[in-house]
Amino acid sequence: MARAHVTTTINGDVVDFLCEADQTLLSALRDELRMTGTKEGCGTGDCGACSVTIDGRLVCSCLVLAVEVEGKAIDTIEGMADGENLHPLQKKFLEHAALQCGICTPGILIAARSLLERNPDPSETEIRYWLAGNLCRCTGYHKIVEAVLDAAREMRS
Amino acid sequence: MARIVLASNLNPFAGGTTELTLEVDDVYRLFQALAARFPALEPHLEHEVAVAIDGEIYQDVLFQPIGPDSEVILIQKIAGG
Amino acid sequence: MRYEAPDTLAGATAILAANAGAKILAGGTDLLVQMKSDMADPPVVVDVKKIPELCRITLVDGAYRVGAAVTGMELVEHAAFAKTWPGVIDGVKLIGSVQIKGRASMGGNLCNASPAADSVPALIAAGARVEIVGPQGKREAAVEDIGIAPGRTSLKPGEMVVAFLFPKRPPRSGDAYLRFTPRTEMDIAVVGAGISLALDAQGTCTAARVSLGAVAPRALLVDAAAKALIGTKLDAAALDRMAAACSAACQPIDDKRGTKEYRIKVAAVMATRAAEIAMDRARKS
Amino acid sequence: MSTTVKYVERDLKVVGTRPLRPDGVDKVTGRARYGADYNLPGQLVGLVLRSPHAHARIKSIDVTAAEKLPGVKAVVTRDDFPDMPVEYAAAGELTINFRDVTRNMMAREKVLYDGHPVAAVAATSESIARKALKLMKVEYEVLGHVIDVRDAMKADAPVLHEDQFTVGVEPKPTKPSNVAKRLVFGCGDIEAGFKKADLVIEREFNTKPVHQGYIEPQACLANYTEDGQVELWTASQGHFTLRAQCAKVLAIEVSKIRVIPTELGGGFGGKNNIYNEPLAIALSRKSNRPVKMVMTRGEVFRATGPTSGAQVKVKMGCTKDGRIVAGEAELNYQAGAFAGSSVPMASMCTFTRYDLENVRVVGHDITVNRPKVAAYRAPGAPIAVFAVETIIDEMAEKLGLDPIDMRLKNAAKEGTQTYYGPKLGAIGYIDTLKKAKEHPHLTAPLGPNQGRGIATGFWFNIGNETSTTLNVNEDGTVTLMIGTIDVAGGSRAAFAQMVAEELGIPYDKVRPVVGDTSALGFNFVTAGSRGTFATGMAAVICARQAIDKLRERAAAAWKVPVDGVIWENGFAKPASSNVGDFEPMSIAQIAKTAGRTGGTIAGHAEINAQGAGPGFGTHIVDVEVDRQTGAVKILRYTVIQDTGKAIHPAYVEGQFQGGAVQGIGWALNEEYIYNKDGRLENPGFLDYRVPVASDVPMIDTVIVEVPNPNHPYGVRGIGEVPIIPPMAAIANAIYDAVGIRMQEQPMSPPKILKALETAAKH
Repeated sequence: MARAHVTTTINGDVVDFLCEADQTLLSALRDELRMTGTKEGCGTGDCGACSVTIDGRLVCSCLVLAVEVEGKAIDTIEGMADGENLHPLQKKFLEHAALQCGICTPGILIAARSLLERNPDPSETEIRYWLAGNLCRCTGYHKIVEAVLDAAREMRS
Repeated sequence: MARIVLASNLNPFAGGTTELTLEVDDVYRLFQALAARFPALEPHLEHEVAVAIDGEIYQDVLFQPIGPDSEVILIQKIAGG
Repeated sequence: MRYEAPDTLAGATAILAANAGAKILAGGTDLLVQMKSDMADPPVVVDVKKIPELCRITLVDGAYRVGAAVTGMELVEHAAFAKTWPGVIDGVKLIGSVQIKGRASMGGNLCNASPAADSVPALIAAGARVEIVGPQGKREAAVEDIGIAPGRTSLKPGEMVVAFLFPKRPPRSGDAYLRFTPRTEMDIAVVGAGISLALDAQGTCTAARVSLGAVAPRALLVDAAAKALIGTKLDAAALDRMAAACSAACQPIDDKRGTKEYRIKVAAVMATRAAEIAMDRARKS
Repeated sequence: MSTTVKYVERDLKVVGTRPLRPDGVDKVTGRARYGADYNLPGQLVGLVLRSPHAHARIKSIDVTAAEKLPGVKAVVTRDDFPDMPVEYAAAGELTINFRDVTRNMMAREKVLYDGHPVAAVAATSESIARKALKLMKVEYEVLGHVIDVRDAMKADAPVLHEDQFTVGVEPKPTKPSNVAKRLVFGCGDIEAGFKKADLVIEREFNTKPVHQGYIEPQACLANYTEDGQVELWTASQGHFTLRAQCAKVLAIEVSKIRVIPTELGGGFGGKNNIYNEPLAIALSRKSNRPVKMVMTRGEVFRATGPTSGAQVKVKMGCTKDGRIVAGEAELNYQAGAFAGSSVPMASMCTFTRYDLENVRVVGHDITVNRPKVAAYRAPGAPIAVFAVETIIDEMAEKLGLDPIDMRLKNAAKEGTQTYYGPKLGAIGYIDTLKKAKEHPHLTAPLGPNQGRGIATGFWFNIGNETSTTLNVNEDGTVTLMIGTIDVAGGSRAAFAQMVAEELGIPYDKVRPVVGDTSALGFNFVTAGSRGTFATGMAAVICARQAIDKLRERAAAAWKVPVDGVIWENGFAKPASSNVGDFEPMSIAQIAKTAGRTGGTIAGHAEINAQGAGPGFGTHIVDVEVDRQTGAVKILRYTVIQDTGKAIHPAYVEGQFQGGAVQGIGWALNEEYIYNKDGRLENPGFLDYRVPVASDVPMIDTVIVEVPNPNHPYGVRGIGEVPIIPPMAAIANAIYDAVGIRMQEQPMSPPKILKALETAAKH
């Protein structure tokens, strides 16, 4: 079957790619565009490792068809740092040792940024509930929550 | 003569023997001597057995010296996740 | 599989009518999982998110009309709607993670026809109706009449849900939805209970609707539970009668998510707690 | 010979601080490449056909239609792999038997569990590969199956292996059995011990298997070239053991396989074994194309190792004053489809926190129609400890003793004779109990339906085979090539810290890199909490060798004896004024001319590290029980553990916190659910419920440091212990809250509610 042509904006750059009609956005990012920073942990929306934003809305890219993003703006982990300047969340994750194996980290950073855009001063509970869709098996979440709290503090000041 | 103690999980392979003395100066010779005396124990020695020589545990260390008065305890090898 | 994204209702219904087995794609959070696990293999997927009627939240004469494809997060972030129908928001908030709600819609939650869908008991309790278009034109139906069994709806071939129509909210009314899951989030309801009620100036309950999820092949509207509340001051005895009616209405199954026995007991607990929240909201409204 | 480098106390500049991890920036920017992130030109997609049956004889496999499908480039089945004799080798958890390994990666005579691989295909796209799987025809004769150990031990149970006779039973049995092995550990006289007891408690506990739940599914990419060389990229805990296993089952020489380790997206013991790797190599060999294979989450749950579920019976006796006089246990552990559960390890740490005269532990390793178990963090220990620590809590309560005091009264210490053989060396168990007593958590107020529990854990820890190379680069920076996978805990940071400390140079001048199998000699898997201990020791040896060479070069430059040169803070200096008045030479100065003064300055260690220090921990947890739904909420949690020395305290805390939360998941909601046909009902993260962020509180940590005398910095392994106490601690807290003793895991809401109702009736 003929592949669909999709033009979209990824991390501010206009990008086009070909995909099959039933291919997911996650697969298009990873397999067509070789943007492998977005991870697949489950493929069913249960772990959040594939989190990206589409037009500013946090989603699991494994549950989006690639053909749906025609004309939309996608943000992935690869666009989070500004040149060599890490985003405050990235810096705080490093400082707080908020990552271990790191496979969930891109998804958690994208989700955490999305939270802070809406709520610059979240409580511990708000952070925990917002990140409930992002499984982490290594850290027990403690240092992740601390890093988000600290990044929020820094971003407010 | 070193005192050799077989932990209870290994007794069945040595006809119930729990303790013996052997003239051996390292683990390699110890295993050889044990295999000769207890053929049923031999298959377990290579991959399932560690030794504690005078209280220190050694795994996969064939040439570890055994002193003339050492106490050597054969134990289950240890691993983890 | 073919992907279609019509931008009019007529366009969508034409594709649906012409392609047996076509599936509607709103949020896709159920459909894509089914496709991946070979539980669905549709020849055509019809993306309805380009149809304006399905994506709008409007207020007409004090009554909300919410497009069937409005995402959960859009609804949660709609402060005025959330203030009017906090119980519906309770339910929508529980549809998966923030990521899932970034895509999932109430229309999909209803039409996927899972008896455990979190928004459905809340919508039933709220007395919401749905606007449907199909080959025979438009019609309306009560939310409780859509899902009929796991994975099956009463929609006829070619029909689709366009919007949810909420009644006008009377004064001193409140609603709530609570579910039980072993985890705090990211779980499927073992039992869900949605309650909407209205009080008179003296605090007597004048109207109530009680709905249960995950305790039968479809979400239930439990009239007996509502009757136990109406005319009372929502005292402990009334709540106990309501809870007993809820347990009596359950026809659950044993499955990996819970046992029959457990569901019957916890239905009463969830309904009681939801009623207390709804009461509190009604008194404060 | 073995290698041990003794501990020497000294002032530290880098060890014990919290620098950023070397792999950190790559991991926060999405640059870090994991198993599924590697691609080669022309690669094919490999998929596996799996058994839908729990137990069936394979009558025939017909793949001709699949092979004819355009885009299909290779299909492999059992016929593509040589059969293996019984031959044992060490993997992560105890030993593996190659006869079983080859049958687990691809079924031969029978399928033994839902998800057992039957065939594999490589095609030009995933959709073609999926179609090919549907075209394969496998004829099965379905056999009776057995899922639970209690059923598997019955005389008339369906037997998985007709050639399996229980080992460890005299006389040798004549009838095949699902009990692969019977082990007995013990000391003293158990009957005499119980006679001395004033209080005897006997209980039975049952647990379900739980999965390691790493977020990265198994993924690999194999490239078999026309000259018989293999490149394999894979995410594992040990690329050398993986190479050995692949070489064996494919009958390829070890030197022809080069395994390049990728970043590992979590393992916890579950990534010590081969699954898709040999299939990918075989498909690549057959298709002459690179083949990439990535498991789905469903495949991970159905076909990779969970830990054992078990039936555990424990009987303990103590005197009125709380002295435990006898401990007896029967541990019946699921091995999965092939023999080899964690029951030997579990048997050895059931009672090892205590100094007991009379112990008897009988372990049974039992095959059932489930995936072959794999190691999971302190393999087997949490289950046995759940039983023992719960009974101790009950004893303390019945005797009116404080549960920590009761443990202190019986606690193991240096010199304690274990019931499995050796005496314990310097350990910090008592220290963790004392810290628990002092901790403010222990006296914080509790509300209604809230309760507090404590429990403790022990793990042996290991050292083993390790190779490491250190090169001083021409600018004086240092590259450290290590062969143990950084399984997540930040071990690369710890190695760089130890090397920087030794050399007296800044942390960021040391770059640790995990080398592939061609870069170093053999390294055992990163398991058993050995990484920081063993590779840390090897790295220190490398650094000390390099220092000797740096001193030699300075001595030659100054024309003084080597003994006259000392190494201090990154500089060669005269040992005293008697040696002469020389300007100290920095590592950079010496390195700059190294090529012309004798060649690169390097250090090597190819060692078998011994002397791993056992680890002990004490956990305190507060819970609240919802009496109407049975839900348990974790309110507060504290982990106290002896680390020997925390090289990088932040990542030590991370291990404590992560292990505790895995233990919380195990205790409350994680379980494998099989239906009556023996099919797994919850092979996904939706219904296999690992804790999410909102399920748990902050996890307080207290690091205790009792140095391990057999490591230059006193390091003990730390990764295993934190998962051991949570189940028991939570059970004890539930009792404290609502008065019910839970003996079933998971302690999920329906079970708690039922227990509450049963208690109310009595």
